Amino acid sequence: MERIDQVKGILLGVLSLTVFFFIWQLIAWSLNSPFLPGPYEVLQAFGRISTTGDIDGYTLPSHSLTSIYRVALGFGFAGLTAIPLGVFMGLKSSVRSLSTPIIEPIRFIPPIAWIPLSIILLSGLWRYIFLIWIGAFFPILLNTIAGVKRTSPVLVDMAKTFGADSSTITSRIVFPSALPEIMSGLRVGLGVGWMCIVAAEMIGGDPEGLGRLIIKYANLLQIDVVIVGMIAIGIIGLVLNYGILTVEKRLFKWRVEVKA
Amino acid sequence: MERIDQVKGILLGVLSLTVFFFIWQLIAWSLNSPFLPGPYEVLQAFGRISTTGDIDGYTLPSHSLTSIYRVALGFGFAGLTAIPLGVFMGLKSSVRSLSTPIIEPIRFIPPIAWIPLSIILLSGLWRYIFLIWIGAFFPILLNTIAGVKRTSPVLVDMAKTFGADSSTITSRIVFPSALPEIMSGLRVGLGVGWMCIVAAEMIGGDPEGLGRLIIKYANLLQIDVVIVGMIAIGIIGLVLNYGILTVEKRLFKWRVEVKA
Amino acid sequence: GVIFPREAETVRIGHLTGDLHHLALFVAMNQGYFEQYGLKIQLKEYVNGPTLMQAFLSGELDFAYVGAPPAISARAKALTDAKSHLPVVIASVNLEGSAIVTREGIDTPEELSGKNIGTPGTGTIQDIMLSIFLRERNITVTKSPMSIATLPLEFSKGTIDGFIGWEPAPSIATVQSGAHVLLTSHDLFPNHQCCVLVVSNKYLEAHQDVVQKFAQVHKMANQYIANNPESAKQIAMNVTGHSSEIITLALSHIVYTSTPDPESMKTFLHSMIDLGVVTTVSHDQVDAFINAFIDTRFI
Amino acid sequence: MVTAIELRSVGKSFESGKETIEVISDITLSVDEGKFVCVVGPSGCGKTTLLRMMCGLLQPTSGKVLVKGNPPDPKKNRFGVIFQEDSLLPWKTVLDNVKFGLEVTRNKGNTDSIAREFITMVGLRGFEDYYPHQISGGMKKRVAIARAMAVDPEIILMDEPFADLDAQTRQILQKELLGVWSRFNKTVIFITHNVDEAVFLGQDIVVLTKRPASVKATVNVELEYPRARLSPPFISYRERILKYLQEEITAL
Amino acid sequence: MVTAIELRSVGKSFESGKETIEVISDITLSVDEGKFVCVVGPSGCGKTTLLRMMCGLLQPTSGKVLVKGNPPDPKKNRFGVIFQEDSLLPWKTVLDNVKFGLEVTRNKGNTDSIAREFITMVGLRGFEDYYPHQISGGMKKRVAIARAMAVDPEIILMDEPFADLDAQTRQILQKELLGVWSRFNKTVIFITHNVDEAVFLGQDIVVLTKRPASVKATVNVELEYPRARLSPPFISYRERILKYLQEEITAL
Ligand SMILES: Nc1ncnc2c1ncn2[C@@H]1O[C@H](COP(=O)(O)OP(=O)(O)OP(=O)(O)O)[C@@H](O)[C@H]1O
Ligand SMILES: Nc1ncnc2c1ncn2[C@@H]1O[C@H](COP(=O)(O)OP(=O)(O)OP(=O)(O)O)[C@@H](O)[C@H]1O
Ligand SMILES: [Mg+2]
Ligand SMILES: [Mg+2]
Repeated sequence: MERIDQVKGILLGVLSLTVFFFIWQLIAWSLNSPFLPGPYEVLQAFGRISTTGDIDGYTLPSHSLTSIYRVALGFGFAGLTAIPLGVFMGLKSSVRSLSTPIIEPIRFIPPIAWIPLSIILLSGLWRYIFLIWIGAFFPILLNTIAGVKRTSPVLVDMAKTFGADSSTITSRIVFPSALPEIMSGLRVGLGVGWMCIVAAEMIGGDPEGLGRLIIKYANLLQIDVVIVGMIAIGIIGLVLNYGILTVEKRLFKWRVEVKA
Repeated sequence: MERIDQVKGILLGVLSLTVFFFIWQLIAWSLNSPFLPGPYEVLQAFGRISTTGDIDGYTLPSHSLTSIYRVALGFGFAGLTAIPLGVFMGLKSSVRSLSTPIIEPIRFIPPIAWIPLSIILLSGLWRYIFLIWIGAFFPILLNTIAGVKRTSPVLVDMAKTFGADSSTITSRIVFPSALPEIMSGLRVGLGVGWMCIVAAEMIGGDPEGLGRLIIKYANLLQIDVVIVGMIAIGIIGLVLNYGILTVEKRLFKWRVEVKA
Repeated sequence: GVIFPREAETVRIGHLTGDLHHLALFVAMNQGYFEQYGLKIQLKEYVNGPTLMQAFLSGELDFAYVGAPPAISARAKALTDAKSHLPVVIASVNLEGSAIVTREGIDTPEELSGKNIGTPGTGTIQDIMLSIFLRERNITVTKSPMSIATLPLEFSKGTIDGFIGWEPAPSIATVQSGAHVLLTSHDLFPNHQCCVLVVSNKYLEAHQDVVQKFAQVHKMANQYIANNPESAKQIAMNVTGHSSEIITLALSHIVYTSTPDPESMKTFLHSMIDLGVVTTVSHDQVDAFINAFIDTRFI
Repeated sequence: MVTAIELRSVGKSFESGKETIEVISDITLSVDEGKFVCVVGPSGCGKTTLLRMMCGLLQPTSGKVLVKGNPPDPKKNRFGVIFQEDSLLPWKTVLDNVKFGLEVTRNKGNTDSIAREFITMVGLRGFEDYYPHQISGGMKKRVAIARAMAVDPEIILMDEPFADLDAQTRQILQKELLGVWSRFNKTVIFITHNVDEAVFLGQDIVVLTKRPASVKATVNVELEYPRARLSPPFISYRERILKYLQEEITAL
Repeated sequence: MVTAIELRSVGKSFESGKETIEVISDITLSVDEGKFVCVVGPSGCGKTTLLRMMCGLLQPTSGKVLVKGNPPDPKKNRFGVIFQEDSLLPWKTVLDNVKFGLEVTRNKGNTDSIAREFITMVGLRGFEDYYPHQISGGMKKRVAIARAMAVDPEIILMDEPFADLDAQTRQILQKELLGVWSRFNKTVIFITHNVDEAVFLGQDIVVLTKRPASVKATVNVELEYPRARLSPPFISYRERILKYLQEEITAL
């Protein structure tokens, strides 16, 4: 039964994608603009870039891996900084009220707006890491704080009556209890961080990376390759998101909500 | 009592901002780099840009208003398209399964990645609208769908037994019941849309807008003004967010959750 | 005004960020030539030539000061598209005016091999000239495309070993960060056409009179630069905010002239076809293409 | 007497995936106008399904459901349905909730004063401007009843309306319901789990078998209203119906 | 006899904003080792506050709380506290929940086998690998009891542990608790709302006044275990305590 639904879902998906590509092709034909390639041209460009590479010789897989590597580093740093800070801020309301006036305006500054500062203060890989970090940091931080604040005080009291010290309470009660929120913060943060890759790579510096690929071919006015890059970014983002979702479902079997 | 807490909160906020600016000033002094202005220089730049304007003569308020106007239009379009589509998709599961394979990869394509296509296919105000629209659209859409799906079937059946037709049910049951989710989608969407303003304005063209201000002065390597622009974006984003939050709280007095 | 309502007589002019090649534009504004001819102008600034040309094609600009190669590749790409605004060259802006600067230890072109060299973006005239040069010498480098303002900065931080860029970027690096000029664009390609003044073909059809006036303004401005080097230099310093030392050095690399040079544009186009940057024009179409591209009636 | 609701060998099954669940096997039943009929049956036997077919929310798989001779259609018939679940609109006040039914049925009269009248009738005067989350479960049920009654329904269908309430509130509402019914003389179908409630309220009591439901028995309760719960005939009716039900439950 | 817990004119008040709420006015009390003491009092009088002071979660505002002669300190004394609320870690299985207390108290023995022993003792053998959301409320309480007992506590403090449970489960757990207590002979402080429960369980029953709490009376229940709930002396103890409470509640 579930099987049938799955197959049906896949068939429907294929059908709608087919229709989508068909309409796109029709529009491309009717406009006949050199700047709006149809799906067939994009497919050709995809094949070309995947195998023989771009104008500098880098292939699509190598662009993708480069971007994934950068995002992984920036995201890793975001996790390593935001989770401990979030736990700390969640535990101490005084730290929270002290840092809110600083953090709140900063979190509404888009990552791209940090580009000029990052160009001046950082270079090389660190700049990518910084720009992705700044995108991923706040979702993780805010979710961690929320998760920590939602820790049931009874559980903390329970541990205290067994003589647990505060580091035990943090690691064995507060952290596991906040973990579902932290994970969903990580998921959102990874999504945002991934979306910062184009911003991070548009500054330039290196010829590799999906964002760079897009900008390179936008400058060459070869929109088919630009679309290849966009689709690659969209699909990788999707896959990363579902990856974490799957981990969440595995990890939090004990949560009734996740099961439902 | 609440008064005292408020005053205390404000004092703490002022204190922490003071410490923050003080540390920043210390770092700026010790590094003594022409590219890392201290808060005092930024304040001076703020005064200069606010009153006499930038190199092209546009003042900070006029930059801000221009950006707000563009975001308002893009955000307005996002609301006008995403809410009806979201209600429709929320009501029809077949539409949902047909459109998911198209929408899911697209929503992970960052707004900046649309810049090349938007430059070629659109111009002037429409390009700003499009880039902000694409940022704000998905949060509104996904929240609207979630809200509609969460409509209690009993309420729908109740309306049906009074002979309500489907348009009445949509407008009088489904829509109001999904409104809290729609509003929070609007809030998130406005935040994202606002954060797209730098991306939208970085292409260049018009000399006005906060994003343009940042990029203009980044090219001139005058980082003090860049920071003025960043702070303006951060604070306006914050204010917009709290504005919608306040509206939400007013509107949804009937929701016990919002009150708590 | 918030949305920039477009009045009929206002001409929209695109130019590049901090580009001294466009000194004629700043001189014309400074000297009030546009007002003199009854032209109201609106300036629009872009990070590099390709980006400017994308906006140009979509009809966002009437005139533009831009490098010849981006204009050529945009025209080549959009030639078959009736809706696009095709660029037509009505005057030259300058010849030469770019340079490769490098750090100590890179003193011959051969020593570029394997180094990290910045460019102001894929498809810019500098990028293309560098590619041509490297191909001829059979040298490979890692190209680092970035915005023009970033090039001297990254050089000073040591992220790149050198770069090619339009003036005053090479002179900034020379004066501020101890770079030295490895090759000027004169060495790469003597007397090559650099920036051109283009007008949209649609605009040209509708407003020949305005185009005529604009060309006149442009010619006057270039003459002014030739006749008053000191005050032109002052204008350049005011516009860019750079020191006299940088500007003097930069201006010494630029040749301001209003007469376009079709031959060097043909050479560019041949090379761009070879590089794969232009895919819609073949070698035997180059002459016809460039002849249609240039309209010398107004100069 | 005129027949208000007629079920002619009605059957209903649901498809869920590959499986087909037969919920109602074959029910034939006719309810005269003005009658108060209670329906009891084991949990999950199909009572709610039956009620949903009576007001046109579900279509029978076989057989016919007729309301005044035609298939039920809420756009033509006027139903007053009280669901077991909370069916108040949480974003509307008590007054606006009661007005909702009136507005939807395109009642052109003064909806405001009609609504207020029925709010008074269910004893909620003074609570007009409260939101549902500010009133108790028993008060919510009263609002639902006021909303259903306000549209002047031909038929009132109630699905275990008092199941969630405590015993005291429950008995008060039962009495009030009988009062309203005797005053307006509507046809009432009242579904319940609770045998005591059924005997206290119903003129006829339809006992359903376990799923797939059919009619196990129809009991005519010949007692005057108001009925005394501790009187011997009341208890004997109760025992009789409980016995029918017990047979069904042990047969599960 | 050794005194396990001693309260010397203990007072406690809370600051909330500008206001100061006095919750406990003056309580002097001493509990001998091995005793089963029940504490009853009107709702909100400060029973939980009292218990939290006994295990060191709260400090008294005035007076002294002493456990074996020293201020209570969970790092030195071993407490077994059973909270009214569900205090199981939802991300741990039953076994790991029971092991939690052992691990925290740095019990170096074989925590696994000790935990399994106590799980068996509370009748949950076979449920070791279940998560809290998969078991019923009564089973959760048993797990909490097993966890508290497993650390071999000197003092067991229970805060209305059976309040949420249905009557039947409640009575079973009461009997089991008495069994455990008589076997291990621990000191137990048992807080409850329920007078029946207090008389069934306690050797001494401390009745508190309404807030701010002080000791209204201490009743020594001289009945053998197991006590019969319907026996006349049981009922008379109940009535007596109920009377004390009634006085406090009407005085509210
Ligand atoms: N839409 C549906 N799809 C599939 N099965 C359904 C559907 N609606 C009801 N059922 C099944 O039909 C059976 C009867 O449901 P119904 O709600 O009518 O019972 P009920 O007698 O009202 O039960 P209760 O006393 O619990 O209210 C149940 O087993 C239920 O699972
Ligand atoms: N941390 C606190 N801050 C302020 N007031 C408190 C605090 N803890 C408890 N109180 C107040 O102290 C009073 C007694 O609370 P406590 O929980 O001890 O009562 P209780 O007797 O356990 O009540 P119940 O029978 O409902 O469990 C209550 O009125 C409560 O509002
Ligand atoms: Mg039912
Ligand atoms: Mg308590």
